[in-house]
Amino acid sequence: MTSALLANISSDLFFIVFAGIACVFAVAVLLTSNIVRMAFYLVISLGATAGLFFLAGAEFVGAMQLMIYVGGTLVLLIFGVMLTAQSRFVNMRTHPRDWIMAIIVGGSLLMLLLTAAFRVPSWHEEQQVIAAASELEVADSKTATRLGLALSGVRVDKINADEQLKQGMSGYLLPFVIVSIHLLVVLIGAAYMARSKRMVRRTSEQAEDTTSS
Amino acid sequence: MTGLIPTLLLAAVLLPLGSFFLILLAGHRLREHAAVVATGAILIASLLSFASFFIWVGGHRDTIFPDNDGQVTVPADPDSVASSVSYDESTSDAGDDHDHGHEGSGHDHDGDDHGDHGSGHDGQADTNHDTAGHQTTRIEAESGEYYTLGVFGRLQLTIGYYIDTLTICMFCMVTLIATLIHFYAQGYMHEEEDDEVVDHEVTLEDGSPFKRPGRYHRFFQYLSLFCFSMLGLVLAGNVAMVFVFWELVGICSYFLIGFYIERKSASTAANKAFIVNRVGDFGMIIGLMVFWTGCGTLSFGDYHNQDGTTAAGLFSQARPADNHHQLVTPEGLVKLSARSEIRAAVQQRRKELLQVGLDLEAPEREALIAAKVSQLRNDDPNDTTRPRYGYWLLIVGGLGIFCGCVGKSAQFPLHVWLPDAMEGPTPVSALVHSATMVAAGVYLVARFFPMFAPEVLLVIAVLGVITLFIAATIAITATDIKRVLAYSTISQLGYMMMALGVGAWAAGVFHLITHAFFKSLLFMCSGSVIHAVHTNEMTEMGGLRRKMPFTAYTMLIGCLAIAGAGIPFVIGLSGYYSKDAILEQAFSFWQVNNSAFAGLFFWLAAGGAALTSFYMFRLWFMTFAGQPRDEQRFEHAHESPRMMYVPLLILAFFAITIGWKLPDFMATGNFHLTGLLETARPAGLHGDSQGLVTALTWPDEHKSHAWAIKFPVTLLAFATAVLGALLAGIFYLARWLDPEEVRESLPSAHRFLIRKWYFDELYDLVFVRPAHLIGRVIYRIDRVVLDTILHMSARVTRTIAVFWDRVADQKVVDGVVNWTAAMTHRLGIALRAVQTGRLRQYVMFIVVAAVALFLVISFFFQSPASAGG
Amino acid sequence: MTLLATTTVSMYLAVGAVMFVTGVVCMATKRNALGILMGIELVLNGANINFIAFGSEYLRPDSLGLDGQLIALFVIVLAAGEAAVALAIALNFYNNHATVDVDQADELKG
Amino acid sequence: MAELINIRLGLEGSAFGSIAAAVIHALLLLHVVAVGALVFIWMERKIAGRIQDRLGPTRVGGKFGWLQTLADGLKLITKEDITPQNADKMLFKIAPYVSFAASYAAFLALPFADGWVANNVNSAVFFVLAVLGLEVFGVILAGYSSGSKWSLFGAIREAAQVVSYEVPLGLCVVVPVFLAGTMNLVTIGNMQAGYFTNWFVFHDIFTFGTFWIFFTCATASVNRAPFDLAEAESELVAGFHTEYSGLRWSFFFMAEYGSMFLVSGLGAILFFGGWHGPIPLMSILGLPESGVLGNYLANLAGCVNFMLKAVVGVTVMMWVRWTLPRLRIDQVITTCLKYCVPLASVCFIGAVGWQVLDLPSPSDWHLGTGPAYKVHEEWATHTNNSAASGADDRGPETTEQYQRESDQLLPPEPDDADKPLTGSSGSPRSLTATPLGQELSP
Repeated sequence: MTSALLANISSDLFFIVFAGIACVFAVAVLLTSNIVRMAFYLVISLGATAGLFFLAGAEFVGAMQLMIYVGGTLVLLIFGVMLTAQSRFVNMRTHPRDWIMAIIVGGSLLMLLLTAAFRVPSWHEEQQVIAAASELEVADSKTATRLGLALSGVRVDKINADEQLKQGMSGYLLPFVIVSIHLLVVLIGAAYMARSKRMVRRTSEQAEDTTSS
Repeated sequence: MTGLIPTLLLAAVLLPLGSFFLILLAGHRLREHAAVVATGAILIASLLSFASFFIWVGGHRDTIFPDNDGQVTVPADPDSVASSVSYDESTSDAGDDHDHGHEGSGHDHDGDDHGDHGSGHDGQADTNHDTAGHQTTRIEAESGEYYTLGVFGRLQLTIGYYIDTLTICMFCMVTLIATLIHFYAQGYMHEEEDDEVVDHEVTLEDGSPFKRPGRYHRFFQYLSLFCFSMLGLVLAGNVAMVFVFWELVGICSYFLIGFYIERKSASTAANKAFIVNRVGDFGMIIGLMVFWTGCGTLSFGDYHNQDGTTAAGLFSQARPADNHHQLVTPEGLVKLSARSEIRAAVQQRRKELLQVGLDLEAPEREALIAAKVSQLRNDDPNDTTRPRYGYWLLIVGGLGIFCGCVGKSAQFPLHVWLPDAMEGPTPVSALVHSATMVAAGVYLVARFFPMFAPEVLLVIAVLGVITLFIAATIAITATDIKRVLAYSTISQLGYMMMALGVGAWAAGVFHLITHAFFKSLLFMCSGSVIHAVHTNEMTEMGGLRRKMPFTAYTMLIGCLAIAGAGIPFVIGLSGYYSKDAILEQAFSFWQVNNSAFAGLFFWLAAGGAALTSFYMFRLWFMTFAGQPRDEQRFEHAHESPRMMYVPLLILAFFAITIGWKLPDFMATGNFHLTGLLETARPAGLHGDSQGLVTALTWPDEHKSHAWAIKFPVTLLAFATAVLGALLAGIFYLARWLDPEEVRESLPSAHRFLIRKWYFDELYDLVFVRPAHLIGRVIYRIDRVVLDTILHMSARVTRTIAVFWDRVADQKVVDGVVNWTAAMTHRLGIALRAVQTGRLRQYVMFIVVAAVALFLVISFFFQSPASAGG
Repeated sequence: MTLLATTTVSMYLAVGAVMFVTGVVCMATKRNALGILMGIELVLNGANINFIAFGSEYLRPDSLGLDGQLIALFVIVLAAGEAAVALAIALNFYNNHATVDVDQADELKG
Repeated sequence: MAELINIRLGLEGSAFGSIAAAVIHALLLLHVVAVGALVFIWMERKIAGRIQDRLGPTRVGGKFGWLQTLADGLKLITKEDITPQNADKMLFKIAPYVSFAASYAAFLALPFADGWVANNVNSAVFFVLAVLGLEVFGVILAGYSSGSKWSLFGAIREAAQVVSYEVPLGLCVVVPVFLAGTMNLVTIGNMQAGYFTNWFVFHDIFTFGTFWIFFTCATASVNRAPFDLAEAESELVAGFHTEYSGLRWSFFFMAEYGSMFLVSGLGAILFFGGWHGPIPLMSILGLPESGVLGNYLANLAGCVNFMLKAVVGVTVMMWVRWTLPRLRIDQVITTCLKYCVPLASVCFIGAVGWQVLDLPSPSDWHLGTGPAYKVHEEWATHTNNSAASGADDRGPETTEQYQRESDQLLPPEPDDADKPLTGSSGSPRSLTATPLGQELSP
């Protein structure tokens, strides 16, 4: 019990820190107009999100978040550098009207979401949290194997729950496979899209060069 | 081993079909190779047929060779023993030298058959003796289904087979002759191979002969199709299948007769053949209906239902085994004709039960009906008091089926199409119109024999005898070589029909086969003659034997065979045996019920025999003997290529030997065609049979082999043949009498015969003209009455339509449609503004929409969350 | 003695909401295609935070269990794919227009 | 550790303990990185010298010039911190810290001995790789923000290289993870306890191959020669850190050496049994079972053992750097995509097949103590209670073990038996689900 509390309390501080970083840098992404800085802030914000994931006990997802998003943003960054290379600090000014509109709408949306978030009492009652944490077994709370098993249909967290997995059902295995294939297709398609035209153009340029020279 | 036969025969049937489709699809590419394809197909088919023949014989050798003195027939009857002994004598010295040629394989087969059969021979002999009488000589037919097309209520449409010795023999005969004719046709039709064929018989407006591309491959394509149909017809296991293939052979003969479609005569002849056959087939359809409605099946033998139970086929319904296979009215027919009585009985019983408060259960009901049927049935010839329920239906059905046969094998009322069918190429005449298709009618009668009531048999006999006599008389005066043969074909078919009619089942079928051989031989010879001299008119021929010896002498053999020449009681050509057998039965028919009417059959048949030999020899003398009548045709004449005369030789060989008894090598017992066919005789055809309505008796065929009958008949037949031949010699060889003078002396008779008994004119008067008249009248009515009404209504409709078009369509409907279109367009224009193509605006839209949705939902619906809060 | 209030699901949701809205506004205001892409990433993360929060046993006894994490995984993976395609599109766009300003991409406007 | 502090200081339930623990761990790791960098730079100089038939530093600090690096450090600190004119100032300043922080944070999950780990992350392998990937980020930022084309080129190269090399690296790492059945580095290390026959590198032929691919890719991903395209002094003046000077520059190097040590250590744990020596001296002496102190000593020895292995790895990297010429960028990418990825895949499949077909491998001899962790996840079965309890005896090191201990101290919950996760029910699934704490609770 106490230990659970302890784990909790010590995690609160980090929660504040990570949440703060995440939000602040997200806003920073919004505010800066330099694409590279945007990417940088984004990475920090996402890293902080990963931290939040860790705190929430989803270590694997957190690590995955780091790996994929950092990789992805890295590429994003490169592209930003390459595509906006014509003037180094590209800034495409947005018309103030758009800003105002966006702020208004976004603000309303934010209001909406926040009210929704704090509307349900069972979502922000500390007893709940403490109860949860006290029931919690640290050793089995954070591990990737449970995810792996769940992917293959063995639900550790619902051992003798009512929604026991029925015979023949494969949990998330099928979606997982589908997603992986989808990903492969997407990557191939992306590579094709990204390559072909440039190749053509380049060859034509070369042709021009050869003819001119 | 015999289980293999259906498969073999099916393959034999399907091969020609395959070649047909091959040629049909790739004919133009195959060109002259089409002949190779078709010939190969039929050749393999014939090999398969002979294979199955030997398998069959081997499988049933115990029955086919009862014991070594070859009593195929009833041992009970001494005369028949004597007769068969006499057969032995007659063939004991025969054909050692002839027979090696073709029967060799047969010998081997029989040999080893006998080898492995020798051990069990005695026991077999005992059983043969103590088992009563005829049954030993019968081989049960194998019937079954290849494939079930569908089940419609009681009727089960299947692709079935009904295989007995008759089937097998027909297969061998058809495929053998077809093969030979395929080879022959390759020689005969060779000019069709050219890209441009000049048809001298068709002249265009400018008088120039008609030119067309060759139709070599098409000819063989038709031949293949015909072979397929014919074999299928023989193999067919139910009447429906028979009917289908029946029509198929009909259409093939239509194609082949009309092969030279440009010739008016050919096309009209094709149409004539087709239409006349339709008349017969109409009757056949009626027969089918009767048997379907009454017996609930069309299958010959017992057939297997879907649920595995075996149901009684037509034959076992008409001749149930528990009645010693004697003819009874099928229960179904009785039910059909006595349904009112039966219904009444059932109703009454029902009433009785209902009074007791019960209901009539199904089983009791069935039992009641069965009892009623057996009570109502009356198959006793002597009991004339009670009505014969269903018997008339049996007669009608039989007559219907026979109608089809009349049409197909050109019997008396419908014989007119066959002579015109000679417009087709000669190989066609040889195959279709002499050997196979026209024999199909006879085959069907033989196949359907168990279902025929004695009255039907009487009709068959009468029509047969009329046909044979008329045709023979006409043949005397015909000068077209092929027409002579055509008429002789008709008269021979008449012989077969009469034979079957007077109860000579085996003899009829036997004659069918022998006739197939020598008639196709004769046709092919005539074909080779025509090929040589390019005319059909015998008046322009003569002396050709010097030019074309092979043709001449093979044709002579043919003539001898058809005339039934032979040394009495010793040996003869095939025709000798078959025709004598028929005459014997006719004679014994006359003996049994001696009345002038019954005698008519015998005497007309005998006279027909005399006429046959007369006109055949007349034909031969006019064609080959004497001096050439037309010099330049004679000069032009030449012997046909080997491709054509080798088949003639083979056929001649068969025409001589087919009737012979296989000499008793290696003690296989006696083996001859009649004996073989005896094993196919339908069950229950032994012993005399009595007509229920007519007072005639049909004597058992075996009695006709009695010496007392055999002796006079054989002599008489020989005498007729010789007489005919002599007359022909007197007229056309020695010219002691000039046919011209005879013609002058009795012109009316001559005109009567030349005009073919005025049949065409008669039909023209009775059917064609009235038909035209009616047609014209109806045409008038159509033009005057109907058309005016139609035009009126059309005009009215049109005016109304115009009116509606103005009012409703253009105003209302179009208005609505156009308005909708305009609205849509305007809306589109209005919405264009929103479609700014600016990504960020779209995002805004999405967000706004989402917020709005949230608000609306939370405003209208009380969410559980808020409820909890 | 506790220094701070205990973390609750709602707090996570709040963070998620902020990131989400930020992403949306980012998408709505940035004219740079890559900026919009980053906005999308932010939005997806906001959503992911919610999933994780609801799935975390730390925060609620009756949590989604592993479903939350699993769905978050799928979201991440698909986001990667989406990023790849979007980048390819941006690249083509750049090849055709020599810019990544999405306001230039309105040939299809009505 | 937080609880240790709290319990010792009597401040139960306060966040102080955890913060203090965090600080302590941080300091320890900082020393590992910084001092490690010092040592490695000196080592590299000496090794380079030897390989080039020179002496290398000799003077500073008397023998072997072992203080040479310190002198360099002083020099670097005193240098002026220049920022180029047209640099993106903020990013330029931040970049070195980013990349240093990355490699530093990766140590968070790297165990030095059984349980000697700052935070016993359960998916540690994954975590380490992920954070290591972050290091590149700093490099790229640096390259971009210093506003010089050399740096930019370097950065772009670096990006291409690292992004593509993460694929085979991941594939290789999956092999030991698969063999161990967990991503927890402590568990993985302990599963190779006993003689060297239990090391995964000797498990079968494929793992042996996997290790070499792993080492190659690791070298590339920390962009050491021959893959140091980012700083190709012969082509781009100094690559991404052309514009840097002074302390910021040195941060890059600390990061580089830190990550070198990191990947070598990772390789040591994944393939070479981590802190379990070729010969299990300590367990032969029976130290681990002999109370807290003995256990501590055993762990200390294991820690030294692990360090040695890692250093050997680093040394090999240096050796390679001074031996092989630098590759062209296209050659680098070719090496990755055309050779490493397929080979790694083959090895992965082969290893899986080996395991599934249960083909013979040296670890079946169970030499020494035999594989301590034959079974995979801690919560999965009872069999590793011995190890777990052993861990408890060995003295509290990780919050996790403290978790268990404190659970013991507490009175067991009344509804202990009918908790959803107890192993009481016989069904295998619930068995696998039995948590460790339940087993330990009396």
